[in-house]
Amino acid sequence: MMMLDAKVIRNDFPILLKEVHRDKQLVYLDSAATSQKPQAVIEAMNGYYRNYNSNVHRGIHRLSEEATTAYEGARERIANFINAPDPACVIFVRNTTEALNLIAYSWGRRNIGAGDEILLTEMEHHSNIVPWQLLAEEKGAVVRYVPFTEAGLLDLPKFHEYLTERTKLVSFASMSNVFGTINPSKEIVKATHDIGALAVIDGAQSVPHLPVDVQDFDCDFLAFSGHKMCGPTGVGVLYGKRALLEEMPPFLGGGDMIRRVQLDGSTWNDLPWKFEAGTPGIAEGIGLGAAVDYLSNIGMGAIHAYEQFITGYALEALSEVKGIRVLGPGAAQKGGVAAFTIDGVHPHDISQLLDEDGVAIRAGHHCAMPLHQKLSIPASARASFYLYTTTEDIDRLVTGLNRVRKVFRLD
Amino acid sequence: MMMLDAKVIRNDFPILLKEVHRDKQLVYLDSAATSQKPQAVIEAMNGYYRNYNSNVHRGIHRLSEEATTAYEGARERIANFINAPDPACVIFVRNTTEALNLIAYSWGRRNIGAGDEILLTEMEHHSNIVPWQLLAEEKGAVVRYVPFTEAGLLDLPKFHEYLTERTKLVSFASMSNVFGTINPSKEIVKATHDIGALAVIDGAQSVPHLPVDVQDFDCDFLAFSGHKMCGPTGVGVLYGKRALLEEMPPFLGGGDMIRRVQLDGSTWNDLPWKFEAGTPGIAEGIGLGAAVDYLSNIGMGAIHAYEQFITGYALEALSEVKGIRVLGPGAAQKGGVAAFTIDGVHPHDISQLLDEDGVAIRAGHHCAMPLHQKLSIPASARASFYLYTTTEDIDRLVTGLNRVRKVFRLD
Amino acid sequence: MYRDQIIDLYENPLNFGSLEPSDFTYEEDNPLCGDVIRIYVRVDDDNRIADVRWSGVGCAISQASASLLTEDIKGKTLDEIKAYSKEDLLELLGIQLSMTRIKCALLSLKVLKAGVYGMPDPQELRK
Amino acid sequence: MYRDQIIDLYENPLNFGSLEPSDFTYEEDNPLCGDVIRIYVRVDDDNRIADVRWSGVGCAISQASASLLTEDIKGKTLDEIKAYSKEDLLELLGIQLSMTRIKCALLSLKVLKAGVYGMPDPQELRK
Ligand SMILES: Cc1ncc(COP(=O)(O)O)c(C=O)c1O
Ligand SMILES: Cc1ncc(COP(=O)(O)O)c(C=O)c1O
Repeated sequence: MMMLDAKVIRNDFPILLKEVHRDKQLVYLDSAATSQKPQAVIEAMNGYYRNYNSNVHRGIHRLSEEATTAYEGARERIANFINAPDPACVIFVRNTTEALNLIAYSWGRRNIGAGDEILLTEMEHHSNIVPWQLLAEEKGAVVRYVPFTEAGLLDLPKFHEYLTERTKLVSFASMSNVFGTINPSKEIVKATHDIGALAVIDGAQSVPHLPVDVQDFDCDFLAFSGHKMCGPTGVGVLYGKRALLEEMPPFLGGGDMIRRVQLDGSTWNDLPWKFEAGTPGIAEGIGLGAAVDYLSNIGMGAIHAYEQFITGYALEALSEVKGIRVLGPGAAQKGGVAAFTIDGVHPHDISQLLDEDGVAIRAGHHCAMPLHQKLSIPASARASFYLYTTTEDIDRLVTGLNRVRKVFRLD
Repeated sequence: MMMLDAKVIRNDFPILLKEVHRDKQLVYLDSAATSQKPQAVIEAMNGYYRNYNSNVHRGIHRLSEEATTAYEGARERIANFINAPDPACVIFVRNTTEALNLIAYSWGRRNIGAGDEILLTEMEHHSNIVPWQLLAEEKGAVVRYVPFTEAGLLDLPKFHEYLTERTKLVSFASMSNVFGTINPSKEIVKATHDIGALAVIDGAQSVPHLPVDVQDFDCDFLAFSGHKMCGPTGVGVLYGKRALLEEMPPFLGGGDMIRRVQLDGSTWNDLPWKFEAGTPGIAEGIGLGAAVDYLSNIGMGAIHAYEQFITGYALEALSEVKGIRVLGPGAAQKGGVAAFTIDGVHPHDISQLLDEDGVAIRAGHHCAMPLHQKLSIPASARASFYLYTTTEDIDRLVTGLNRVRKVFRLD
Repeated sequence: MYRDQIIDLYENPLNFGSLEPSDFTYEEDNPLCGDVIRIYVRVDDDNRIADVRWSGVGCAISQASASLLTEDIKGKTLDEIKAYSKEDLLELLGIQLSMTRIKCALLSLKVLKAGVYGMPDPQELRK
Repeated sequence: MYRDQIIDLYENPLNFGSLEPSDFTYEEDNPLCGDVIRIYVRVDDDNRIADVRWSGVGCAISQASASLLTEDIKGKTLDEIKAYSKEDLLELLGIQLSMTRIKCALLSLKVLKAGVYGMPDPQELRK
């Protein structure tokens, strides 16, 4: 496999040619929050709006058929992308957050009872915590959190210890958005199934960056967002095993998800539409289809390999910055994320000063307050990488950080 | 007020210049399903993706600030568009359907109990029926339906009769998507409030076509979809009175909607973000802002006036087609919708044959099965109009319908 | 798409009506368009279709397809019906159909197969 | 944005510490960034701020703003505090701030006002 050339790839992304600040080109190191979009994705949506914009599924005229074919075709390609056995298992939602809430409302309210346990980890994103807290509160269930180690890895012995016959559901990020830790999904799913519980994977960070195969993982559900994987905002995916989705009650009620509506009750449409109430994000689904084509053309293996290279390069370069502490494990166990703190400067101030140099990173808790609380830090700065991140980007980050130290008189 | 010139307006809509079928230009008469999008809306989203694509709210770098300003600015303009007292009362959702489900889940599950009544009408769209059926089933409440008259008008005496102290919620479309009937929103809301119930307006059809003023209507909630009002797919709005929204529990849990997450529980963000979990449809919100600008520039009064003209023209022209029956009231009480049947031809066949002529209408139950059941027809054909519909479009429809009669040997 | 034959069959359907008694009967609808088809089948001692009738309402495509299908299956064994494919029926219709309309065209076959496989009749279930 | 004065105040904050006893004290945080500020106020017989201290952690902007605010309000009456506007404080800071950072800059004022208006202390409530 030849390593991909990020410099060539950048030409696909109109925004990366932009000058943010006077004559400085954008160094975008915030892809874990949302990725940039290649021209092909923008054009796919424009094509829909300019050439065949129409509502889907119910129309007999040409535009509606074109739109339906494109929208359902996108679903098929997305199903292939994660190796789902059947496009009917791919439900379009707004984002990872909605996907997880859908599970909590539809599967959870029917299957979780008083005293049942839902097992999460301490490195979860709020979107994989709050829906379960709300569910547990309603049902009198208990949410437990598997801790992470000093190194920012999941504490696997503790995970196995916490997994008991009370556990009904395990939900975890296959890649952490702060540590970057790549968790052993297959092992976690297997152990979860061994005790008869369901396994949910929050793939918001993994699906954009690693090859993900739902049949290999054998997970019951997988949630991810289009906007983090070169796709548009406003669309995400819930994958679920067919048998589970079949028996789950609907989540949102309305047009398209019904088979028949009568005044005294209704019956539901087939999968996947049972879970897609109302006019869906049509342009967004089509855009995500184009994103998946774009990523597949390059190859997820190649993307992952490149990100390991760039992450290694970044960790090496950052280690030269005085007073820096990079959170999480070393490059080998981590995706393209480097969250860090610098003694004596608040992450907000780091981010603000870097912005003056045209370098975009994120500062805050990255929707992972429990992780930060555990580390006893109020916030961190985070640089995150993608297939278009170059070593020059990293160099500009490091130069910027050294300037931050200077402004704060730390040298 | 000068009447708007649909022929000039068409130049704003790239798709309307398209040739659908051989040399025939598109006659798009399916705007009640989804409207076409002006160039300004498409460009607003492209501008975001090409120039300042970034996640909102939490970033300190320039792109994130630009994106946040644009997204929140769109919210403000949308608030103005419906005369909401405060942008915090405008919650971005995916579509009308999600907005109505949000009310049912968040307000409904806390406030509706066994024996309580939810009052709808027989002309509702499935999206304003199924969420309430699901809620009623969960809570042991009762859904009742105000009938419509022969003329396709709401039976107001019946409405007042059905409104009792058991009624906790009244939810109705201010404009029907089949009859086109414009319901007397203010009167309905007032009577609803008089007995102490809440009033929800399904504005999916009215907000795109009529001036809507939530303070004048005094409704408690208003739901509408971007894609039907020149905006993108994947975005809609729930407006709610501030006091209600404040006391409602959150709907979806996750990033952005929280103030603080701890392992043992969480607290919520301020309005409107309390109800916007996860990364929102950023491009879509911005696109809807551009749509609202576009519509406001032309003026909703002018649009409504023009649609009354074109609807009158259409009803007149259609009445010349033999065997036709147009559903619903006359032009004076109706928005730009003409649903009809032709004796001896199934609506599907009508739509298919019109499509060969480049004329796009819709055939089916238009997500209003109860309405069709009441009329004892399995389906209807529906032509619907918008600010870009011309008298030529109507003429081509009528020519097409006469051809349908010929193919089906009805003459 | 609307060949004369389709319109002919829409005007003068084949095997339209009911069979009382029948060996099995089944009805289903396509709620999205409101098409409904019921099929009545009588089977002989060799498990062959001895007689068949259908009734229902719907578009020209679904109606013509019901006429063509019922005509084609007379004399076929139940096993042959089980092996009867969507393509067989679409070929019989002989017109190019879009995704939405294919559902109309295949409704009669769906009803027939469900009957053969002995599905509970949704009409009965509802009672 | 980072004028020397801001960095000076970040390194050497004014009125940093606590007052025991105080007439009122209040703490709040901005959970989005993890900034926390607690203010302690002593009031004299004329309802004027006799003494004030603050403690907390956060970014240079929130810290500098707390220093400047506490310095500015000494000797002011409680009514004057109530009338103290966001603009007053932002002017004192004298730098252009983006939306996100304005929240940092105004945290100290928010805490002070809540204290003056006698809000229940969230720290106390949590106990
Ligand atoms: C009256 C009415 N209500 C609700 C809806 C549902 O809108 P959406 O599909 O955008 O959720 C529609 C549109 O089809 C409608 O016409
Ligand atoms: C691990 C993880 N889970 C969930 C989410 C939520 O994704 P979204 O905001 O697209 O719903 C994110 C993104 O912020 C994430 O990184």
